[in-house]
This record gives sequence, C-alpha cells and structure tokens, in this order.
Amino acid sequence: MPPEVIAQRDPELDARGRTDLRTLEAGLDALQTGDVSSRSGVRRILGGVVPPVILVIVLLLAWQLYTVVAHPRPDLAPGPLDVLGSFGSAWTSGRLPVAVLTSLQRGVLGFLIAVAIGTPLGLLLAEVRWLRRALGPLISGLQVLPSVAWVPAAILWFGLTDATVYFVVLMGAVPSITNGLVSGVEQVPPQLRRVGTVLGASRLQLATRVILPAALPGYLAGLKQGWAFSWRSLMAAEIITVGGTIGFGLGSMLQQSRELADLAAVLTTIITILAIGIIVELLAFAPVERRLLRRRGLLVATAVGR
Amino acid sequence: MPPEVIAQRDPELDARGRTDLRTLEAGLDALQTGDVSSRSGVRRILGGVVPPVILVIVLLLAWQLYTVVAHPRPDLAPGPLDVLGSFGSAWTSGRLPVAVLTSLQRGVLGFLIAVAIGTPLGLLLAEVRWLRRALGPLISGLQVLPSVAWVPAAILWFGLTDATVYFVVLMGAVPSITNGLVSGVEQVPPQLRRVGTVLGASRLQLATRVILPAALPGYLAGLKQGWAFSWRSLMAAEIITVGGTIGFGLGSMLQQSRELADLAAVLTTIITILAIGIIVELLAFAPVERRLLRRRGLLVATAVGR
Amino acid sequence: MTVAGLGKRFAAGGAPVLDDVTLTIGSGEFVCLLGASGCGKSTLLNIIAGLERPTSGTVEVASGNAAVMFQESALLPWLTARRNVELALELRGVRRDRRRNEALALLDVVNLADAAEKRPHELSGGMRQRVALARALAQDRQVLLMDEPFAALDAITRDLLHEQLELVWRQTGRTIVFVTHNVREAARLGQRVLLMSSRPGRIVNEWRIDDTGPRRIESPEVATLAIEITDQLRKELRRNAA
Amino acid sequence: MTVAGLGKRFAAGGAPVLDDVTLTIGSGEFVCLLGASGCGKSTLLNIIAGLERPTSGTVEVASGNAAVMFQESALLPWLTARRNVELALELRGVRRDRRRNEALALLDVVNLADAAEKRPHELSGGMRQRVALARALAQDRQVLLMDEPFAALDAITRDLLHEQLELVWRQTGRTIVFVTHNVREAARLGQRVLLMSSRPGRIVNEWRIDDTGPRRIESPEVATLAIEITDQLRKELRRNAA
Amino acid sequence: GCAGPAGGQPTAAVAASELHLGYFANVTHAPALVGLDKGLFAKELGRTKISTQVFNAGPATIEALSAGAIDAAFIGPSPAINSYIKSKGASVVVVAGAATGGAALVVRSGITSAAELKGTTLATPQLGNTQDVALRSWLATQGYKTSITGGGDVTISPSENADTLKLFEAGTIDGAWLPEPWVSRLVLEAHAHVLVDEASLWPNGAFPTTVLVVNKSFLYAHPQTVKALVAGEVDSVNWLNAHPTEAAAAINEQLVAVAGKGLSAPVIERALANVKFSVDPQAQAFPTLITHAVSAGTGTQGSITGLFDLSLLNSILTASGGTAVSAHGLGKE
Ligand SMILES: Nc1ncnc2c1ncn2[C@@H]1O[C@H](COP(=O)(O)OP(=O)(O)OP(=O)(O)O)[C@@H](O)[C@H]1O
Ligand SMILES: Nc1ncnc2c1ncn2[C@@H]1O[C@H](COP(=O)(O)OP(=O)(O)OP(=O)(O)O)[C@@H](O)[C@H]1O
Ligand SMILES: [Mg+2]
Ligand SMILES: [Mg+2]
Repeated sequence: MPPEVIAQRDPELDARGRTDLRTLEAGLDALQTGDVSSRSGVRRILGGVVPPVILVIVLLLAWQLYTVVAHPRPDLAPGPLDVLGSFGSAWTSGRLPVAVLTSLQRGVLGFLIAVAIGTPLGLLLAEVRWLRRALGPLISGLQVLPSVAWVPAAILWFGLTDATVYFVVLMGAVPSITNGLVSGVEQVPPQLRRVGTVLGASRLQLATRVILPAALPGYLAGLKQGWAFSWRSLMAAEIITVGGTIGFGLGSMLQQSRELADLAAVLTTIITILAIGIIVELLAFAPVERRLLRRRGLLVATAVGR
Repeated sequence: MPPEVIAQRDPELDARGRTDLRTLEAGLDALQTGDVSSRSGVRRILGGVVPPVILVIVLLLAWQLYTVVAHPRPDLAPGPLDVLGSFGSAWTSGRLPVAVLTSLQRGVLGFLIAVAIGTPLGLLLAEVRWLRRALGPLISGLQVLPSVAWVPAAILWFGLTDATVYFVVLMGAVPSITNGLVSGVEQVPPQLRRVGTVLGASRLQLATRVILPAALPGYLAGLKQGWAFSWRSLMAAEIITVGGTIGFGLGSMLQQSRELADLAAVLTTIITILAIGIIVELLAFAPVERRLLRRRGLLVATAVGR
Repeated sequence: MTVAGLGKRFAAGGAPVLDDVTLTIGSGEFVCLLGASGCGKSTLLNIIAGLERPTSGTVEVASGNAAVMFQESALLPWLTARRNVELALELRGVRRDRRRNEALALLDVVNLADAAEKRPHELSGGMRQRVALARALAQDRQVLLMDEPFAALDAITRDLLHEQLELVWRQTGRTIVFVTHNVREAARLGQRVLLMSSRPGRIVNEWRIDDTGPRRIESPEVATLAIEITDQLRKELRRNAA
Repeated sequence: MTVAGLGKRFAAGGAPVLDDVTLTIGSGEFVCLLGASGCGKSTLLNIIAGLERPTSGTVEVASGNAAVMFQESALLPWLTARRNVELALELRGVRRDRRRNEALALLDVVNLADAAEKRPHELSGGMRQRVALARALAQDRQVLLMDEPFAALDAITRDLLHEQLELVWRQTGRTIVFVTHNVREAARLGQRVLLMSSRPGRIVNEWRIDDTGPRRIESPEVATLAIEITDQLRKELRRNAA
Repeated sequence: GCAGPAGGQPTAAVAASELHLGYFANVTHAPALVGLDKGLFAKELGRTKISTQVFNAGPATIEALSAGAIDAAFIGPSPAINSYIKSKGASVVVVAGAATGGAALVVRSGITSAAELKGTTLATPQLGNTQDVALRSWLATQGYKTSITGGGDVTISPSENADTLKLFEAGTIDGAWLPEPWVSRLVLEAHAHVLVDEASLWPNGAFPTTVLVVNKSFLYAHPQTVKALVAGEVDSVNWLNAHPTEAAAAINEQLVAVAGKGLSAPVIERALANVKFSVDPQAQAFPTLITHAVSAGTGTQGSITGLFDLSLLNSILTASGGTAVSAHGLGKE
C-alpha cells in the first residue's frame, strides 16, 4: 500500500486529530518549560561580592589597628597604609607600570605561543590513537613537573635572556593546553559521533561540525589552566632569573623589593600579581566560559558567592 | 481493616504469586546484571605502559645518536649517558639521596601541616554559610596567586630558614585542600541529605554518616591538587632560598648545579623531581582514589592508556 | 493522615505551587497521586514527609513520621545493599547484633538476599529500587510515601515492581501514598486515585477502585478507569494551552 | 528491507549477542521490536543503520540508508532546535537558502514552530524528542529506525508522542522500526510486533495487528495483545532465571 | 629573660650561650675569615659558643638578622643603612668597621673614558648593595641617566658575581662595578681593566667596605658577648695588618674550607693590595652613602642617628692604648 493512500485515508479525522494533538502538546509544553524565575543578575552578583569585600575591609582595619597599637618593627610588619604608600610611589615612579606591562606582555605572548603549539599537538594526539597512547602519559607526566625546575636548565641553555622566561612558560602551559584538548575530544559523548555519522557527515564534517564544538568546554578548561600555569611559571622565572638582559617584570620587582628589604613593596607586588590573576580570569576567561556553558545549558543558575 | 486481615486474605494465592514473582525477578536480574567482561588488569596496564616506555627509549636513543653524530658542546647538550653518569656520581657521592630525602621530608611534612590546617578550615567553611560566602572567594583568589610570589615576603619574615620553605608550601597547598573539601561537600547530592533526614539521622549523624563519606572524592581531589601545589611550591622555594640554615634539597641541588654550569646534573635533578612527582601520584594517591571510585562505581573500566 | 488547607509558595511574592490542598487518608490505604510534571506532587509529598514547611495549612500524620522512597533510589553509593538497609535500622535504633539478620530478612522480602553484598552501582535500576523499598520497610513506619519510584525503570521491570509493591502492601498493611504521572500505573495500583491540577496544584478529582485482589495492568477495569482519568487529565492540559 | 542470518559477537571468542536473525520488513510498515534489556535490540538496530558491522549475515535496505532516532535526543547542545534540523538538511545537501524554511516547516509538523530558536537545554524532554523526530524527518529517508525514543519521558508526554508519531507515520508513509521494552507501547503502535529472546538475541515470536486506524493505548484490543505478549515475555524471563 | 640596661651597669645581662655570626666567603671579609681561622673570636668569647653562617649577599644577611637566625654579621654599609632606616632604627647597630677600599669599575678593553659608557651594560653584585649604589651615583655625576628597572643611558644589570664573570667573558656585559676579589679576577682572568677605582672618589680614599653589625636586641641582652666579639675582631684586624704576607694563605685556607675553592695567588695578592683592614667604620662616609642611594633610587631618605654604637670598640681600643674612633654624631662613641 503506497504511503499516499494511508495518508489520505481519512483526511477529516486526521485534521481533527492534529488540532487536538496541537492543543494538548502546547498545554504540556507550557507546563514543562515554565518560567524559571531566577534572582536578578545584579542582586546575585552583589550577594556574591559584598560579603568578601566586607571581610577584606574588616581584615584591613584589624591589620591597621594592630600596627597602630602594637608598634611592630615597620620593616617586618608594615601597615596597610604603608603598603598603599608604597603602591603609590611605585606607581608614580613608573616602576610598577613598567613591571606590570612587561610581565603581562610576556605572560600573554608566552600563553599565545603555548596555544599555538599546544592546539595542533592536542589535535594530533586526539586524532592519532597510537600517538596518544605513547605520548599522552609523557605529557601528563610533564604536568606533574614543577615548571620552575626548568629554570636552571633554561638559564644554562639561553642565558639570562627573555628566551629563558618564554621557555619556562611554555614548559608550564603547553602540556595543560594539549591535555585539555585531548580530554575534551575524549569526553565528546559517543552518541554525538553516531548522530553525525547517521546524518551523513563526512570525516571532515564530523570533526568540524560535531567533535570540535563538542570538545570546546574541555579545551577552554585547558586554556584556563594553561594561563594559570603560564602566569605561575612566569613569576617563578622572573624571580629566579635576575640580571643579564632580562627585562623588568613583576617577579623582578618582587625580588628587587626583597633585596632592598622593602616588605611594603613586596606586599604591593604580591597584591598586584593576585589582582592581575583575578582580573584576567574575570575579564578574559569567565565571560567566554559562562557564555559557552550557558549556551549548552551546563551553567546551573547558582549564586555567584556559593 | 487491620493489615493482618489483608495479609491473610488468600495465603495460597499469595504464596503462588510470591514464588512466581521470585522467579521472574531472578530472571530479570540475571539479564540485567550480566557479566561485564573486562580485559584483565595486567594486560590493560601493560597496554597503557608499553607504548610510552617504547617512546621514551626511542627518544633516548635519538638523543644519544645526536650527541654522537653532531658532537654538540657537551656543556650545552650532554648525552643521556652523561646524564646517567652524573646521576651515578650524584648518587654515590650521597648528594642526591640527601637532596631527595630532605625535599621529600619537607614536602610530606608541609603537606601534612597543610592537611591539618586545610581540613578543619574546609569543614568550617562548608558548615558555616556566611563564613563561606565571605571567605570562600578569598581562598579561591589565593589559589590564583602563584605561591612563588610568597617567597620574597617569607624570606623577609623568616629569613633563609626552613620556616620560609614551609610557609610557601602552606600558602600553596592549604587553599587547594580547603577548596576541595568545600566543593566536595557542596557537590553532595541534595537527595542524599534528604535521605539522611528521612531515615531520622541527627545533625551529627548526617554529617558523619552521609555528608563526609559523600564528600570524600572531592576532598581527595583537593588533597591531590594540594600535594601537587606543595611539591611545586617547595621546588620554587628551594631554588630561590639558597643559603642560610636551609637544608640541601632538590631545588638547592638544581640551583647549585646551575651555578656550577653542570647541565648534566641539572637534567639529573629535573628527572629526579619528575620521577618523585609521578611515583607519589602512583603510589600514594592513585590506589586510594581508584579504590574509592571503584567502590562508588564512579570508575569506568577504561584502558589506562587512553 | 490528614492534610488540611495546605498552601505553598517558594518565592515570597511568587505564584502558589500548592493551593488549599485538603485530603484525608485512612490507615492501610493505597492512594495514588496523579498529575502532570511540575504540578506540585513532589512538593506535597515533601511537606507530608516533613522535608519542607508549608506556607499555610497543616499536616497531621497519626502514626508519627513517614518513610519515603524517591525516584532515583538514593542509596548511599559507598555502602553495600545490606549496609544501606542496616543504616536505616541503626538510625531507627535497632541493636547492633540484630541488624544484620533483620536487614537480610528485609532484602529477602524483595527477593534480593543474593545481592546483599553488592554495591548500588553493581545492581540494575530495578534491583536498586527494591533495595530502596527494603530500606523504607526497615524504617518500620506505618506510612510510606513514594515519589515516582519506578519512573526511571524500563516497562518490564516496572510491571514486576508493581507486583512486588502490591505484595508488600498486602503483607504489611502499610499506608502508601504513591506519586506518579502514569495514569495506568495509578489505575493499576491505587485503591484511590487523586488527580492534581497544575498552577496552582489542587486536587481536582478522585476515583475509588474496589479492591478485588491483585489486578493486571492490562485488565479491562484498569483500562476503563485509565481512559476516564486520561480524558480528565487531557482536559487539564488543554486548559494550560490557553 | 531484508535482514538475513544476522549474527554478532563483540569479543572474538565471546557469546554471540545476536544469532541468526532473519526478518523482512515491507515498505511503509510499522514494526515494533520488543525484548528485555540487554537482549541485543540496539545492536540489531545499529547494524541495520550501518553503525556497526555484523559478524555474519547480510542487511539490505532497499531505499538506501536509514534515519535513526536515539533514546536521548542526541541533539547538538550548542545549536538551536532550528539549526539542529538545518544541520541534517545541510548534510543531506539541501541548498542554503531553502534550509531555513524547510526546517521551520518540519518543526511545525511536530508542533514546535514556536520553539525553533530555543536551545535543547531550554526544551523539555518531550520537546527535545520532537525536535529529534523533525531532524530524522529532515533526513528524508524511507526507513526510520527508532531506539527506545520515548523511554526517558514521563507517561503523559509519551502518550502524546505516540499520537504524534502515528500521525507522522500515516502522513509520510515511512517504514518504521521501533525498539522498545514496553509491551503496551509496542501493542499500541506496531502493525507487527517482533519479540526478541535474550542471550543470544533471536526473534522468537511475531504478532500482526490489523490496522483499523488510530487506537488508544487503553483500548481492549491493545490490552488483549499486551496480555498475550507479556505472558510470552515472562516465559522468556523465567527461562533466564534457571 | 634579660634585664634592660636600666641600672646603667648591665649586671643582670648574662653572656649568651651561643653567638651566631654571619659573613661572606670573600676577601673583604678577611677579618671574619682570619678571626675564625686563628680562633681569635673563640678565645675572646670564652664559654660562649660561636656558630657561623656563610652568605653571599647583603640582603640575605639582613634577612637572617631580622629573622633572628644570626646575631651579628660582617656586611656592606648599604644593606645596614637600608635595614636601619626601614626598621626606623630597630634592627641593627654598627659596632665596628672591618674593611675599607677594594672596589672598582672594570670594563672591557676599548672603553677608556666615562664618555664611552653610553649605551653599555654594566653589572653590579646586587641591586642596592654598596657597589650598585656607587655605580649609579658615579654615573649620575658623569651625566648618565639610569633606572632600577633596567632602562636609561647605561643599563645596569645586577647579577651574581659568578654570573658577571661569565657574562663578561661572553661579551654580554661591558663592565662591572665590583668588590674584591672580583675586580682582580676580571682583570687577571678576563682581561678587563680598571676604569674607576672607588678610592679615588672619596676624601683620603677612605670609604667603608665591610662593617660589623649586631642585632639591636642582642646587643641589649648580651653586651659582654658583643664586646668579646668586637675584641676578637680587633685582634683579627691587628693580625692582618701585622702579617700581610701570611694573610693570603690564611684567607685562602678559610675560603677552601667554606666554599670548597680558593683563589689563585695572583688574584688574592692583587686583591689584598687594594683592601685596607681597619676597625674604624668610617662613620663620616655614611651620610654620603645615603645621599647616593636616595638619588640612585635604591634607598629611602631617613635618619641614621643611632646606627653606631662604638662604645664597646672604643673601650677596647683605649684599654689597649689605641685611639678611639668617632661615630661623627651618628651614635654612641
Ligand atoms: N525549591 C524550589 N524553589 C522554587 N520553585 C520550586 C522548588 N521546588 C519546586 N519548585 C516549583 O514548584 C513546582 C512544583 O514542583 P514539584 O517538583 O513539586 O512538581 P512535580 O509535580 O513533582 O513534578 P515532576 O512530575 O516533574 O516531578 C514547579 O513549578 C517547580 O518549578
Ligand atoms: N560495544 C560493546 N562491546 C561489548 N558488548 C556489548 C557492546 N554493546 C553491547 N554489548 C552487549 O551486547 C548485549 C546487547 O546489547 P544491546 O545494547 O544491543 O541491548 P538492548 O537490547 O538494546 O538493551 P537495552 O534495552 O538495555 O537498550 C548486551 O549484553 C551488552 O552487554
Ligand atoms: Mg516530582
Ligand atoms: Mg538499547
């Protein structure tokens, strides 16, 4: 019996059935996709930001009170105001901006080079099975090695130059990025691959339309960790490799402040390093990640401050 | 109608029903919990270990070949045999064992102190909501800060003593451990808490019998990361803080080898650091984690080398 | 068990999830609570179980607390089937030396004596729910609240568990409140079927079925009732389309 | 579509999962494949779909490849409902400028025109499966293979999707192979119901139902058939208890 | 448990059971090396045990003093000043001098005048140390701009002395302002030549190179111990000045014992020719050092009144018939 015959058998009953079904489904859909009333974004962020800010202020006040009341040795326990003054003078003298710019530039450049190396390597590992089985454990092993351990070797190879710094940054970041991509591809649900195949995708289409987009969250996590490792390794390298033709970064400033026995400047630099870490996380990675996860419904609408 | 009356209403039919049901359920259970034939453990581990080992051997051979054929400057590119020789002499001279023991002892002790501090702190944060909202972001922020940045401050406070090393290790490890515990408790399915409540558990019973065991995997992950951070921070601290009353650890050995421009010794030390990282991971954490996850069915029986 | 004028809102100014729910359930009764998803069945059950507080109205369970069974078995994954049941016994206050035997006896009730030493992940979904049933029985409460306990199971397993549950009910004389959105399941199991409306959740209809002993889900009486309930339910759905 | 002497083992020396499965399905037929879990239904379907290779035997699908629908909708989570359907059109080779309208038309077939710009996670389970159905239709293949497409849905939604699917089948005249372990679902939908045994999977029984137009799942004819099939199925289960 | 000096006579104060002394394995720290080698400190300290720690940079020494890991140290004047100012006078006290002179700017061949330094890279031992400050302030007098962040007309690259030798040999740097024996090593081993001898920049050629400092709290708690230490140092300096020929051997012996490696005879001879050993800390030079450090950007302005406590030294000197040294109004004499 050809399909047309079936379809036309009782057009009137059919039409009635359709309208009825349409109403029923609309009713059910309305019930099941109800308004998920969430707290407003601003209030949520405020709720997350206010308590730690208050805590920080309280801690600062307690610290200042301690320095005023207990009169500790100012070179061993400077007060918050001393640190603020040190920050001001480091900023106006131009030392701090130079250090921030140098370090940021190195960190970003090193990270980009690491991405440029780690991404194709990750793709290669994800695609070529025997390579992954052989090289994968080595790369995971490299992640265990503190990248600071490369500093002495790098100094011997490249001398006290920027190449040393970049080498150390790469040894820290590349394994993370590569591993992130590989595990991202590995975690693509096999179901999605099957769907692609069933829909008739070619090998290339499967890779570009299905696997890579699906592996994106894992890749992003790898990038984030890669940045964290870049920044850590950079600071370590800058602190250790002073002298030679190495430019003046935050690590150098830290080391310099130590040599001048200037604890206020050391704390200023530590706070700057922390601030940059948090700002990069908030400005560069968090929005991309949030957007990506939200589009996939992976972001549960929880309070920020949980 | 009292329940006994219902139960006795038709004992014969009841008994027949029971036996029939028993057979049916047994049949279904047999079908659904079939033998999950997995590859033997030994073969799986071999399959995971052999390819990287072969690769390492090939790389070593290529490296040796390069030094033999290209005759690079031996101080800039020692061959694997040079490194082996350097390892042998460092071992027999007693420098390497001393360094390994010192570093391991510091790493383990620092890690244990970090556990002793991070665990109660994590419990406190997990339990006290306002404290978590206020302190949680600060602790997460501290995780962003490279712990090497604390080295100069620690040196100013504690001088070139072991206290400096321990301080830096703690600043690296405590936030990881605390955060691991907090997020472990956070990730306990609310369902499990409800079950505990429904079963009539008191607050204390709920914590000890339900929440803590359920939070264990997250805590373990935090411990693992805490160890990695301990080890990284320790190496950084040892490289930077040479001199004073500081004992001779692997970081010191690295720095010393650099000062003697002895690349073979530097590579020996790097390999030792890597090996210790991998061994601690394999011997201390992997078995506990695997056992824990397997008991919860969270460990999918995948090949090691994937 | 009496529920009177129960109301519940989650947000202070939000729409009510439950509105003026009133019902009385006798001892030993098997009541099915039926409704589309999101209509507030779980909320009502949680309030009865004491896991949530009502915004208004009262709940009175004559026999004290109730045992609860959830959709996902919610077994503690690090304990074996036996130890899961034993935990319920322990928290009930059963002496240590009697727990083991009692747990094994309860597992035998659900035909799981052989699987006592397996952990939840080694069990199939149906077996897990049977362990959960044994655990709920271990609480030894007169009232058993069940929130879609079989929704995640395949149809064959579900049919068997219906028989299992009915057997347990007839043997122990528990009062059971069984939440589901499966009309046939409700018609198959319940002595009484309550239909809930959505937004706000109210009890809009009630059917009583004479208990003439175990009935099959394919039986004509179940089918007739199911058709009637389905038509009512669809009327509810259409109301929501507007 | 013809399947002849199909056998399948996963491990080289292991027990066969499928053994000598032979069946012929005519064009436009609606066949339900019924069996306990783990009996090899999915394996058989995957072999027909070309996702897996049989160890022995042949599969011949007259009209070329088949469209497939899985239990979890398997929509690409980063694409909206419309773009998910458009992807199928694109991979089929439909020109860019016609894709959008065609996708919207297909979504309208499953009453989802309004939700075209939503992403999968914003849709309910039933809506997701309807998008998956629209996507399967977009492949424009004569044969549609469905692997427990409604198993994860609640009963009310499932009943509606049965009607939806039947409507689509009647309108488009597709050949449908529908895998399930729900006896009533099979009896409600199929023109033919095939019962598979477990270990190894074989087709052990077959029922034909006269197509007298749409029937309700609660109807007596479905019930009678369901009772018969259930008894057979339980016989199979008992066999496994030994 | 030590009473303060309230009663004028610190009778309640007891000798410390142990004295922790820090110094560098370096020619400019010869009084420490010789004092230890010849047992001169031990002789004066009597029951008080002396334990030592070797440093290779001033900041680390100051850190150890601040952390209480050591009680006294031989150190360059700049870190001592820096610590004193930063701690508002709470950290250290200079109780005696040790060495003067022995620092110079050495450069590669081809640079013969200050005018040819533009665009070059020069090394110093460490940012803010005595030589670093000296180079920066001297460059300023020559009209060059420098920056502690590395920019300017002349790039100053603080590097470890051992690195400096290597960097100079490799041609990465063009010269360095260094203390002895590194001046001599660069001259004799790397063919550098002296462009500026620091002695030529100071009135009478006298500028402090090494001084003896003690923790202020230690001085209050154990004045007798400090006095014994100073007495040992006086003996040591006297021995050095009395036995110029044997000095080289004694110093080398300690260097080998501490650092594992000694210096070649020509290097140590050339070095000793440039360093003078004296217990006079040259207090008059300190205000100039501060001015230099401030203008170089490595120090902060502050008062160093009270930095010196030469009363113990002077009592020893006068008791043995010598002449007292002056604190030039910067502390007790
Ligand atoms: N904790 C909560 N906060 C806010 N709203 C809630 C909360 N829990 C449930 N709701 C809302 O209350 C309504 C009823 O939820 P409930 O879980 O009781 O429905 P249900 O009938 O059990 O649905 P289902 O059949 O899907 O389990 C839903 O609209 C839901 O969004
Ligand atoms: N990739 C595989 N490797 C090894 N064994 C497999 C594989 N896939 C399936 N099996 C086995 O083949 C048998 C049949 O599996 P299949 O998924 O076809 O069953 P099913 O009838 O679809 O079950 P369900 O109803 O649970 O979906 C099972 O015993 C399963 O363990
Ligand atoms: Mg619910
Ligand atoms: Mg299947």
